[in-house]
Parts: sequence; C-alpha cells; structure tokens
Amino acid sequence: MDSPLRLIAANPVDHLARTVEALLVVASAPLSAGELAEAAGDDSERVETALGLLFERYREGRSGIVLERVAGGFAFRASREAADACARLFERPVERGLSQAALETLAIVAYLGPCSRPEVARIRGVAADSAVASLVERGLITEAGRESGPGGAVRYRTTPLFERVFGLESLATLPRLDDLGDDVGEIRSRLLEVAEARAS
Amino acid sequence: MDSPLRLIAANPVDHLARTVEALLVVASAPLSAGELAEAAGDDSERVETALGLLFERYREGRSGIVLERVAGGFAFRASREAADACARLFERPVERGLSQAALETLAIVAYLGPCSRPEVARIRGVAADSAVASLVERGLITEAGRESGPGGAVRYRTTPLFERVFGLESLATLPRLDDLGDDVGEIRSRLLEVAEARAS
Amino acid sequence: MPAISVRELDLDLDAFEGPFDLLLTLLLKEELEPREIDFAAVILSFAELMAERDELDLEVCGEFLVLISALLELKARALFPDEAVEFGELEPEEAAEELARRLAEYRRMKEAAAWLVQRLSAEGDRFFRLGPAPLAPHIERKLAPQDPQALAGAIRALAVPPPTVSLSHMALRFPPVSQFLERFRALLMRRRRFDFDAEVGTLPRVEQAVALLALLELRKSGEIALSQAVPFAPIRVSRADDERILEWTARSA
Repeated sequence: MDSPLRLIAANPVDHLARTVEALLVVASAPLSAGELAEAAGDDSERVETALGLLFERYREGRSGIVLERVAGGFAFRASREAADACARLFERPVERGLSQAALETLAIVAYLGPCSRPEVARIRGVAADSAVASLVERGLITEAGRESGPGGAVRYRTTPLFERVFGLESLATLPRLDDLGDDVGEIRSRLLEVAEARAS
Repeated sequence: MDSPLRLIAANPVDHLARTVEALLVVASAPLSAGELAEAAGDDSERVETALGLLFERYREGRSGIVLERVAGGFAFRASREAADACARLFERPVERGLSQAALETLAIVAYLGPCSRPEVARIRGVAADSAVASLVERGLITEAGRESGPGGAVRYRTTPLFERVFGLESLATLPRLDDLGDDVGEIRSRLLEVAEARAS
Repeated sequence: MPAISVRELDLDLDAFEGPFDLLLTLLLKEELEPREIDFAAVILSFAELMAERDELDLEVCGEFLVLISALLELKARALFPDEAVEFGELEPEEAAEELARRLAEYRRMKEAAAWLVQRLSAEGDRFFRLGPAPLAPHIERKLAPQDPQALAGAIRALAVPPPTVSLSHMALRFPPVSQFLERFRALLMRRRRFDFDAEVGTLPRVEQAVALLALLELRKSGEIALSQAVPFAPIRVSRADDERILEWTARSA
C-alpha cells in the first residue's frame, strides 16, 4: 500500500481532486458524491472538499471545461463561451451517406417487405445486428411484429421518415427491379440462391 | 464582430485553448487537429499551438484528466494513477474476455485489413465466424465493403475504437510484421535441417 | 508445467512410429504415402496428450490445427491422383515451400496477437469514456436526402453471383455442394427414389465425393432417407416422407 506515503508527500485533497477529475472525465452520466467517494476509496466529506477545489478550477471564464452540479450529481460540460464551437462540432455531418451495411439492409427491408434480422443476415451473408440497430436508431426502420410461430424473430419495416429521406411517395414508387424477377417472391429466392452460392 | 476585442483582452491562444478543452470534453471520439480547427473556426496551426499548451496542463502526475494523441486525433482520458478508482466504477466491456481466436482474428484484420472471413479462415486454418461476430459486437472491427466489388464476401477493417483501446496513434504505429516471428525461409530451412539430421 | 511442442509429439501408428516432426518431413519429402497415414489416430494422440495436461495450451492447439489441415490437404490431393495431374501437381519442394509459407504467415499473426495481448495489459490502466458525454449537446443528426436508385443498386449487387474462387493452389477443383443439393432435390421431385451410384457413377471422383457430401447434408436436414443392403452395396435414396409412409405401413401391417 503506497497511499499513506502519498498522503504525506502531497496535499491529500489535491490527490483526491485529481482522482475525482479522472472519474468525471470517464463517466457518461453524472456521478453523485457518494459514488465518487466509493470509487476513490475516500469519505464523502473529503470528496465534497475536493469538489469545492474543482468548482474553482473548472468554472466559466477560467476554463473551457466547466464542472456542473446537476440532478443526480456532478458532471463536466463545455463552457458557454465555447457553445458555438460545440454546436459546429455536433452539427457537422459525420456521415454524409449510409454505410454499405446499412444501405444493403435498408434495401432488403424496403424491397422484400417486413424482414427479420436472421433473414437479412442470410441474404447479406453476415450478421445484421449492428446495421439493424443503427437503422432503428436513425428512425429509418421500425419493428413490425414477429415471424409466425412461437419465439419468432422480430421483423422490421421501413418508416415514413425513410420514404421522406429517399423522396418516395410510397414503397410502391421504389425503382423497379424487373430485371431480377417478376415479383417479390422471385427476387427473394434469387437473392437467397446467390447468398447460398457465396457461402459455399 | 467581437473577435478583435477578444484578441486584445486575452492571450488569443489561451482563448483558443479553452475552446479546444471544451470540444474535447464533450466529444465522444478523438478529434483531429483539422476537426478541432473547423469547429473552433480557427486555423490548424494555431490549434496545434493551443494543443501544445494543453498537453502541458493535462499530463500524467499533474492532472487527473490527461490529453493524449490517439486514433488519429486528440482525446482526454483518465490519468493512470486514477486507474484503480476508475476500475471500481467502470467496466471495460470492449476488451474483457477476448478469446485467443478473437485476438488472432483482430491481428489479421489490423495487419492485412480490409479482409474477409474466408481470408481470415485461410490464415488461421479454422472458421472465423464467431470470432468476427464478437469483434463486430465489441466495436473493434467493422464492415468495409465487399471483396472485389458486388457479390463478394464482406470485408472487415479495424475501427478507431480499436486504436483507442490499444492506445495506438494510428495503425501505422503497430510493430512491423517482419520484426515479429520467423520468415518463410527460416522455417523452411529448419524443416529440411531436421529431415536431414533424422535421415543420417 | 514444461512447454510442449507439437513437433515432439510421439506417434505410434501402423505405418509410422516416431515424432510428429519426422512424419511431417517424410511426408513432405514423399518418403511416405499420405494415404498410408491414419490421421484420425494422429489427432487422437494429440487429443490424449492434451487431456493429460490440465491446462489447455492454445498455442500448441493452433499450431497443430494448421499442421494437420495442411497434411489433410496433402492426403486429399493424393487420393485424387487423376485430377491432380490435370491441374499440375505440386513438386515436393513446392509443397514444403507452401506449407512453410503458411506456417510463417500464421506464426506472424500469432506473434501479432501476442503483441496485442501485451499491449492490452500495458494499457489496462488507461480509462476513457465510451459513448457521449453526460452534458453534451443533443442534436439530432439529419440524414441528407438520398437517391432511391442506391437501394435498387444494393439489391442488384446482392443478386450478382459470386466470382468463382480459384482453387488452383489446391490442385483440385471442387464443384459446390449446392449444385448437387439442387440436382438431387429436382431428381426427387420427378422420381420417388434413385440409385446414388447409378446417378453419379460416371462423374470424376472429386465430384462423386462432393455429391456424397450433398447426400449427407440432405439426410441431416431430414429431406431424404438412405438405405443400403450391405456395406459397399448401391446406396438407395428416397424422399423422407415416402420412407415414413412405408415404415408406417410396414409397422401397421
């Protein structure tokens, strides 16, 4: 145990304050004084003292990082003077388009009608979990019941937002795929056939 | 326009440094100097100068928040001295329980990527499906198109999170493969040496 | 526990007795016929050696898998000499070269994986935030308008048959199992049963082997029933439902 030495070597609350800083910069939700004390292995009173130091160090006008007391505890935020810069950071189009995985998944759900993740995975030849999750999060697809039978997988369909983003009046106005088959059933079996050939 | 006034009122790079601090504390991934400059509405050179100031302020031993150059950009992390406190509060879901198969697959994708499951399987001599799935789920690798255009197997590459978890500035900082392990000639001559020794 | 090496594995087979390393070398130098070697016994010896040790040594297992799969490839090649000639047989030196190249590649990747493990433990005290900051601005990122043709393009791309993979390095060309799956399914649509040997007897041996795999696949999925009067007699293939009906009729009779 080297903590007694450290307590002598430096201002003990300074060291605790550094630990609290570290905890707050890693946290993705506000931390209470109790949580901070437990993680730091110290008592709440000393943690409050350390937080006092940090409030002084991380305040508007002095630092771009500002310590804030919010419901549920303490968290860092960006200073108000940097608000414009932060807005520019968050508004910048990180991904201009859709990834290959997202586009393929979306196309399968749009053309073949409600599809489950296993179906999408079979056609694409790779697990579809993260692509489906990101499309749900973006609001481009949504749950649409389950496959028949007990324990059937959740199916997904496209949303009105999807139609808006792609400038479609309805799914019926999707570009035609006559070259691939006469109806959805035919296109589906063709895709499955190719997927099987790819897997063999 | 209030910037001329600010230029007089304070050290201009100090102000920029505060903006960069603010951007880094809210960002969810490392930011490059270019991204920081764009968000701050300043030029990259001045941003580099501001980063120099911040490297001095946020370094191990001096602060619980440490600035590091990682995954092609700059990011805050907790100081190493606060690791025990962090470990009490936060999980490390990305790297916990990585299997040997997953690590070998990760190495192959990092060095030879983008590469497909069949390519990984050819090198390892066993199917790589579950290892690939677990790496995708952890966010360490991601899809990167298909082999030789449409119809081919899906390829994978490592993510910025991979570089971050392994503390790499970029993939270029991985050790050279030539420095790891024997080369073909050496193994071959050893095989033949053994054969001759046994035959005589 | 002392480290073991696959190469030092002691083997006692009908056609060979000695360390694995020697077996490997003799096979590569063509002083031993791969078809004489009982690879199941080699795998069994290895499994026994592993079982004697409480700890699972993944290093050794990995090396063993690579070596044994390379040897199985040599054996597979030797089992089909006619076809092998057609596609150009590898000289023993070339085979040794190929095996050494693969081992080196795999070994380098294992070294790279070991480096990653080392790195991970060295960086174990580096904590950073995963996900958004607690008080970061919440701005809904809107997707720019997209072209619906991209969707059609994605489906068309998925409907493109994969390019045929070159297996020339294996000196053997295997037709896909799916080819026989479809052929047998179509056959059973037209006929209630057929004789496997009569159906594939005229095909090259490689294709016969693949056809047998397809047959096993269909049996596994319950689509067909197989019967054979005695070992090596012709294999009779019939629809699974027919067989059930027959069985049921027989039992109730």
